[in-house]
Amino acid sequence: MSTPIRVLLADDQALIRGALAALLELEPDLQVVASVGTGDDAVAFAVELQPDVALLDVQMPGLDGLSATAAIRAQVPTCRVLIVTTFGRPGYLRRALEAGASGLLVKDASPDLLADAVRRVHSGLRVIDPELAAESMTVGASPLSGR
Amino acid sequence: QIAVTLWMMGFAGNIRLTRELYATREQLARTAVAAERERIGRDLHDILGHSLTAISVKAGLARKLVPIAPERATAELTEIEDLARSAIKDVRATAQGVRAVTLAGELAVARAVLDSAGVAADLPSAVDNVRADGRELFGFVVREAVTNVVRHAQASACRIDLGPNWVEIADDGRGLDERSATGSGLAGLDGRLTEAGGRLTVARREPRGTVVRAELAAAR
Amino acid sequence: QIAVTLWMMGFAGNIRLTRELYATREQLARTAVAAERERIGRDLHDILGHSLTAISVKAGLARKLVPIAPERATAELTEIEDLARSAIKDVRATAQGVRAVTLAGELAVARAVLDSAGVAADLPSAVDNVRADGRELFGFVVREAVTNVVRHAQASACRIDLGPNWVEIADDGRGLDERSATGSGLAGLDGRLTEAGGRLTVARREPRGTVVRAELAAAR
Ligand SMILES: Nc1ncnc2c1ncn2[C@@H]1O[C@H](COP(=O)(O)OP(=O)(O)OP(=O)(O)O)[C@@H](O)[C@H]1O
Ligand SMILES: Nc1ncnc2c1ncn2[C@@H]1O[C@H](COP(=O)(O)OP(=O)(O)OP(=O)(O)O)[C@@H](O)[C@H]1O
Ligand SMILES: [Mg+2]
Ligand SMILES: [Mg+2]
Ligand SMILES: [Mg+2]
Repeated sequence: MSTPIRVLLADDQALIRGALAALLELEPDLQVVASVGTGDDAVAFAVELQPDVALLDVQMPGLDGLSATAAIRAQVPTCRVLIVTTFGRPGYLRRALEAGASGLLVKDASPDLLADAVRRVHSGLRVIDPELAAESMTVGASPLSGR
Repeated sequence: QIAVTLWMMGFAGNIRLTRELYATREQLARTAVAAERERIGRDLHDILGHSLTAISVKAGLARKLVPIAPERATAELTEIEDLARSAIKDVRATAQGVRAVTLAGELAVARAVLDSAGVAADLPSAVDNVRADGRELFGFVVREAVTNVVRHAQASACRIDLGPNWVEIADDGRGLDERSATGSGLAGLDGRLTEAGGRLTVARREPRGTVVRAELAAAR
Repeated sequence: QIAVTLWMMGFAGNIRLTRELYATREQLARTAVAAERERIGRDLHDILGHSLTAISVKAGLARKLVPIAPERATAELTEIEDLARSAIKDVRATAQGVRAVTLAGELAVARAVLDSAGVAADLPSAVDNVRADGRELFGFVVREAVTNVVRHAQASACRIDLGPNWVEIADDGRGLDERSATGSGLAGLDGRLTEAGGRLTVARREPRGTVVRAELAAAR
């Protein structure tokens, strides 16, 4: 087998971060090179370790996942970014793509789907969870903007 | 002729207002409901999103571990049970009266909480200088920051200051350090502030202690 | 002169309506919000309380199965993942005001939950005899009552019966007693039933156990 895909993982919720890291580590072709709890650390470690894929949570203290995406894409252009979140909030999809992310996925995606998403993003494909996309486009429509 | 015109204007005004009254009934009910739903949705996300996501990821992990590392699978399962049980408690709390949060109410509670924790409290007595649309949000900030002071700071004094667009909670305790846990309290506040177009800063304070500041962009 | 009087009436009418408009604004916003809170709180409780209970029961079961029947543990874990995922969807949907509860769906889930809790289930296989406009409501009743059986009853069997206007869930467990906590589950159901013009009765059952019955007035 060729060299594994090197993954950087950022999520502020330690329980989820730990479980995601363990899950990805179970895949023979994936290697978690860093697992951090803030957006700022994600950027710093990405610059230092030059991972192939960064898996970023959106809501984190300090720099959030969307801002971290832009910073990583600017400083480590070879690193592709997959954003994971629990809920689609208004504008997430647009902002994720504008920031240079290759994908947006729910955090509770099944383990196989998640691992596969990492592989697809790494190979230059785009992965967008359709439900999340719909949510992030409709949920926030202002109740005041008359229908 | 003039009188008649004025009368007609009055009458037309009535019709307009009547129509507006009905429209308002509809629209405000809808707006208020939408706002409330959004707020509860966010509370929910804070409270339950974490637990349920953690459960689903851990269940996926445990499933993969059963054949290759059964004792690790068992450990994950124990954590899943704990997560589910404590989430049940949260749901019950949410269902029994979604609490209304007001800045004034939170300041009152803060005083009582700090008093009983033996922390000298220096709190503003009025909130009128704070913009109305920031009061609930600042209420949440006060609630979480004061809870943190009581739980983590080992402080002897806590001071809260308010401005039209900001609130600041300062203590003289041991201060944050690199090893501080990343809880969901401050992260949740940060999310709320960001969504409202503002920001949260948490910093060490000289010579000692912590200061939490929430700031909204100047009102348009 | 007449025209002027009419004009003044028109004007006075304006003032009254304007005042009413403001009062309405306040009042309706408040009423709608209160109603919505109650509804969301109830939905939340019913939807998540159930899934989370099922998750904790199944996690306990899976933990026991890991060393003795790993493939069954894996199957339970798959179900836990599904439950957690659909609960996350429910949280999203509740926040958006959408919910889909069906009696048939709830009966299916009830069977799975009772099975994994080791309670023998005797359930109807069809729901067509139940009036269509009662099915969602009865779905909620089944959900809460079965959750209670699993959590509180220590029962060995549970039986559900259906009629056009009613549903009944009976268990052979330890039964309610004076010291039973007042949770929000049964109170919430009672609220739903009353709103729909029906009623909920919860009673001890001879020789042992509990029976929950929800009944709607005969369809008009
Ligand atoms: N006023 C303070 N003084 C000292 N340390 C603090 C203070 N506020 C927060 N911390 C540190 O920062 C950490 C993160 O705070 P945060 O509120 O986000 O989480 P938490 O309080 O631990 O958990 P949660 O808020 O979820 O109940 C705390 O665990 C604590 O170590
Ligand atoms: N089938 C049952 N067998 C024995 N006791 C029951 C049964 N159903 C309910 N109870 C008792 O009645 C109480 C009230 O039930 P209820 O559903 O209202 O609340 P809960 O289940 O305790 O909490 P919640 O539903 O709010 O999560 C329970 O706490 C329990 O003591
Ligand atoms: Mg997060
Ligand atoms: Mg805290
Ligand atoms: Mg109950």
